[in-house]
This record gives sequence, C-alpha cells and structure tokens, in this order.
Amino acid sequence: MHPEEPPGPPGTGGFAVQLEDFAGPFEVLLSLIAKHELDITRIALATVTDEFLQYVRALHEIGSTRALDEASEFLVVAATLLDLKAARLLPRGEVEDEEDVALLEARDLLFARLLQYKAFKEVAVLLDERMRAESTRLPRSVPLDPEVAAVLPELDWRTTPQQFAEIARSVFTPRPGAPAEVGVDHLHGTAVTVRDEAEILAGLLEDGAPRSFRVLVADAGSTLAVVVRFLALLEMYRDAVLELAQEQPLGELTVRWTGAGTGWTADRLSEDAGDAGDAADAADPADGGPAPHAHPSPDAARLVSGASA
Amino acid sequence: MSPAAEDGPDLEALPGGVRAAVEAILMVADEPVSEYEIAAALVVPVASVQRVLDRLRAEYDGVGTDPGYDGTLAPRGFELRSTGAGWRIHSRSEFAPVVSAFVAEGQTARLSQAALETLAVVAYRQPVSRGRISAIRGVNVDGVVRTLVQRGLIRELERDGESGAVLYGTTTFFLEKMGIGSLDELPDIAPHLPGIDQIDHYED
Amino acid sequence: MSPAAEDGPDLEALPGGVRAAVEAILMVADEPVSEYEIAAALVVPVASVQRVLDRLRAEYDGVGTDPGYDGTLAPRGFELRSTGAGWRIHSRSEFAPVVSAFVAEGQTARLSQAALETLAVVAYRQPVSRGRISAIRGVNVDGVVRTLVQRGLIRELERDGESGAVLYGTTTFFLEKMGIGSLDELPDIAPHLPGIDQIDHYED
Repeated sequence: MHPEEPPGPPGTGGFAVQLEDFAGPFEVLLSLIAKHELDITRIALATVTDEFLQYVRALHEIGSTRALDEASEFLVVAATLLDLKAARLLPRGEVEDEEDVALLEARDLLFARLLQYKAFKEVAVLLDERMRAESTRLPRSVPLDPEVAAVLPELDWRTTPQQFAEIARSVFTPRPGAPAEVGVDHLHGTAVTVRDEAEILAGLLEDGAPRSFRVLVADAGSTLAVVVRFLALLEMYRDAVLELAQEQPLGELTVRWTGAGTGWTADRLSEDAGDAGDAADAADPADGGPAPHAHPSPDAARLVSGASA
Repeated sequence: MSPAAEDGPDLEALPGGVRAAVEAILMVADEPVSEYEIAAALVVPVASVQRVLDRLRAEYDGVGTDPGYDGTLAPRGFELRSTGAGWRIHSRSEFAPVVSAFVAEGQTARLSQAALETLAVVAYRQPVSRGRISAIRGVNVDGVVRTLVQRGLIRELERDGESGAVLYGTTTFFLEKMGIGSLDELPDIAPHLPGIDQIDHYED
Repeated sequence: MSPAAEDGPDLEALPGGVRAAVEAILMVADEPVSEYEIAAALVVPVASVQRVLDRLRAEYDGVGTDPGYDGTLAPRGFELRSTGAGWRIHSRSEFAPVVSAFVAEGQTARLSQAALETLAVVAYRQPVSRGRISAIRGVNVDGVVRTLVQRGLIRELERDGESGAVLYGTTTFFLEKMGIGSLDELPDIAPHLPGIDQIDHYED
C-alpha cells in the first residue's frame, strides 16, 4: 500500500505489524495482542498499550503519513487505550458508584468492539478466498453478432451538442451532497486534552502534599475527564515529576508532586503525545484515494472518547 | 403482444428444442440472466426453463442425464453457474491459466485489506451506515465505501429514517463475484463472533 | 519461463483434457482465435488442436463422434464457426429469432440518463478506461459501457500501456448523431471546472 515507506518505524523494539496490509488502529492493536499471546478478553493489556503508544510516537517522529496520522483514527485508538488503561484499575465485581459502572461498561464495550473487529477481519479473509476462487471462472461476455445487434430498436437521438455539453458539465461537477454524512457515531462527548488535565493536576499537587487519585478527580465532571486525567498522570509519571504509591493491589492510589525545580510544564506533553493534527491532509491510506475529512482537525493532544457512546 | 406472438417460436421444430434454445440465449447474454427472462423470451413456462438449466449444468459438469447413454460423459471446458444475479456460462475454473490470455478485460484488481473488511461489514450488517462501519473498523471509511460503490459491490439502499444517514447494502454483482445464490450462503460469522448478543446490545 | 513450464499445463490431469481446454478458450475469448493461438497457449501441436476443433464442431452440430454411443446426439444451441479471423462460438443460427427476442427485450430506442452521462465522460475524456469512468460517475458502469458499445456510440480503442485496461472512445456514428464533423466541434465545457483535477486523482 505504501511500498516506499520503511517496513516499520525505528525504535519500536522489533515490533512488526503487517504494514503492507495495514488496515487501521484496531489492526495494530490486534497484532500486538497476538504478538504477546494475550487473550483479548483479559485485561492484561498494559504491555500492549505502552508499545502501541510508542509505535504511534515513532510513526510521528519519522514523519510518516501512514494511517495513524489520520486524525480520526488516532482519536479512536487513543480513547480505546485510555479506557483500557482505566479499566485495568477496577476490581472485578466491585461496583460501588456510578463511575465504576461507567468504566466497567466502557471496558466491556471496548472488548466487544475489538472482538467484533476481529470477527469481521476473519470473515473478510473468507470473502477474499471465495472471491479469488470464483474469479478463476471467467464469464462469457462476447460482442453480439451483427445480425443480432441489428434487432435493437433504432436509436432515437434527441440530444443537441449544447445539451450534451450540459450533461458533461453536470457529470464533471463534484456532487456536493454526497459525503454529507459525518461518521461521528464513535466520537462522543466534549474535547478533553491531556495537556489541560495535566495542568490541572499540577495545580492541585504543587504544594507537595500527597493526594489520592479519588480526590484528584473529584471535580472531573465526566468519566471522560477522569480517564484523560489518568492518562495525564501516567504521562507526568513518565516525565518523573510524580511519585505514585499504592499500598495494595487495587487499593487507593496516592500521588505526590516531585517536580519542583525541574521547570516542567504541561506544555511538554503536547510535544510528544502524538501530534495528529498536522497530517490532516494526508491521503486516506485505506484505499489510496483522497478522503474528505469527516472529522475536525484536532489539537495535538486532544482526545475524544470512543467509549462513552 | 398479440395472441399469436404469445405462442412464441415453435421450439420443438428447431434442432435441439427448448434445451438448445436456452443454450442459444446463454451464448449471447453478457451478464447473468434469470430463468424468468429466458422463459419470457422463449414463451415457455419458467419451470421448464428451470429444468433445462439444471440439466445443462449437470451435463456440462459431466454428469450424464441422457437415459440412452451408458458411456461416461467428460466434463466440458465450461460450466453453467447460478448465483443470486442469475445464470451465466463461465470457463471451467481449472482452465483459468490458459484462458486468461484470451480475455481482454482480465482479472479485476484485488481488493485492499481495508476494502475487504469494509465489504464484510456491509455484507453482514446491511443495511448499514458509513458511521456504523467506521465505528466497527475504527477508521474513517468514506474513501473505501466510495471505492466499493464504484466497483459495483455495494450500493446505497435508502436513508435511515431517524438519522437520515445513507444506508449501504451489497449488490447482486457481489453475489455473482462470490458465486453464491443469496446472502444466506455467506460463511457463518457467528463462530468468529463470541458474545454477539452483547455487542448488539452495546451498539448505537 | 522455466524449462518445466514450457511443457505447458498438464492438460490430461484436468477434467476433460485438451478438448475441454480448447472449449474453455473458445467459450470466453472475446474475439475469434486461430488454432495456432490455441496451440501456443496449450503447448500442444497445431494438428491436435485442429482435430479437436473439427470434432467439437461436429459434436455441437449433433453429429456423434463417440464410438461407444449409439443414440442420436441432439445439436446444441451453439455452433463453432471458422472464419478467416479464427474460430468462435456463436448461437446456432436457427435460433436467431429467439436470441433477437431476448436481446431486444427491455431495450429502448432512447438512451437512459446513465448512458448519456457515461457517453459524455467518454466523449470529453477519451481515451478513457471503465475504471476511470466509474471513478468519475461514482458507480459501476460496466453494463452501461456495454450498452453504448452495442449501440455503436463508443468502441474499444486500445489498451492502456501501463494498466492493460481497455480504453474507450467515441465513434463516427456518435459524431453523426451529434451532427458534428469532428470532436473539436463538441461545445467547450468550462476547462476549469472545479473537481476535474481531483477526478484525475481518483484514478485507479
């Protein structure tokens, strides 16, 4: 599909995806899951998630115009991963408040989506095999004998050259109404950015006192904001400006700011969180044709939930 | 049509009778043709045409139907196929390598992985909107859907009453390319789809 | 080609052998083929192909050639004809009225809107492939292109060097119908129509 591109982004630890047949983010996710021999229905997706984020980042660094630069695709996957990460924190069966329920449902939804995608991918292979087998039978399609063609009713031509040119003009004029439908079923909710949430977290923590995650998300307002704030937390942890403590599995998560004097600002996050906006004019890699963009060009780290539908 | 014309041509007077007449029509058809169209052209009952077609198919495959013949019939180099699009004469699959050089409009280009997946979603979920296909595949599918429409494999069916979104479904051309009689003959997706009830529940 | 491949396909292993292979070619070739072309494709001596052709012609005409068969063979609805250009399978001439009735059925004297639009694309963009017409019109145009060829308004010009796709152009019959002497006399359509460049982009 993009034979001129290297087979894989550098620095991804030998992680190989079928890039020639690259068909979207779920594809990458599934191949990661397969590579680690993980059961898709299990929650142990941390490794996969991290590798996926690395992969996205590496793609971005080499300036690849490949699928993941497509804004909409990135958004869906990012949201998927956020929710997978968030869901991992939840104990099975412990559904005490509304948020837990929402997250559990989000997790199930995501698994269901991945399973569903996997199923369609499998039957697509069957369809391909079937069509290829069928294409070895060549249909008879031969020109009519002149004597048979002669029985066609005589052509009644009433189009003037001017009318004909008018028809041509209308055919060559792009139809405006056609792509009116915007595929946003899977995009839902308001934009929440990792950067903004990180800034809020930094503000809440700057006095150096430890706080529980529950407290930190008390004002979040939506499941989406909780999820994004959690990712911001991970990003900040990666930047080593936070200390995280958890006494026991699934226990309270305590967060403490250690970034005083490092000059860290939330702006740093937007630089490496997978800039999706600048490639919005890239051609749709799925079929090689240009695709009108159904989705608004997003800010660099804006994440829109795919899970709250 | 005049009463006289309704009697149709005197097929029994022609060499080979109804069987040969059906064959003659199959020879000029440049797309799949239904038993109804043949019956209309020949002015014979559809059931007779159906019988002749079934017999021809068996005969071309080397399955003898002539009671007076003991010998073994060899399969012919062509076969009669019935799909949802109708009946059509094809070269026998085994001869594809020798035949393709003689056909100007050769094999059509293979579908990309993305197109195949999108086609699968449309085939199993029709009528289905682009938005819903996007949600299932996790990518924008506008370009792929356009390609599939251009290639005649899917078409716009109608608009969803509620959302006004265009709904897509497969075409009879798709059935022909798959070599199947109806969508019921698609491979079963259920074994690939654990918990489909749940998924249906979550969708939309 | 490897030396092994020069031996050609193992026809005896295929159902129906050389006879069926010849039939397969004849059945789908879209123009007459000579015994030499068939012999080259099958990698068998021309004389064997000639024998098979003679035998097939007799068989289609209902003249039994199977020594073990006493019954009467009915002629088929098709016949094998040889002209200077080569061999071709046609509908048996006795069935011309039946075939004509079938072909004429549903045909109208006037062109459909879809046919006119397709003709317009061919007229203004020739030489042009079906794939490109499809891309411009957004739908599969195979059937319409066939109709226009049947109607003598467009014809196959050549094959695209790169893709091998058949390219179409208009005929002098089209110029006659339009009442113009040459394509230069077609009215200008705005050369800077938005979208024309984009359309180039859709090409497959």
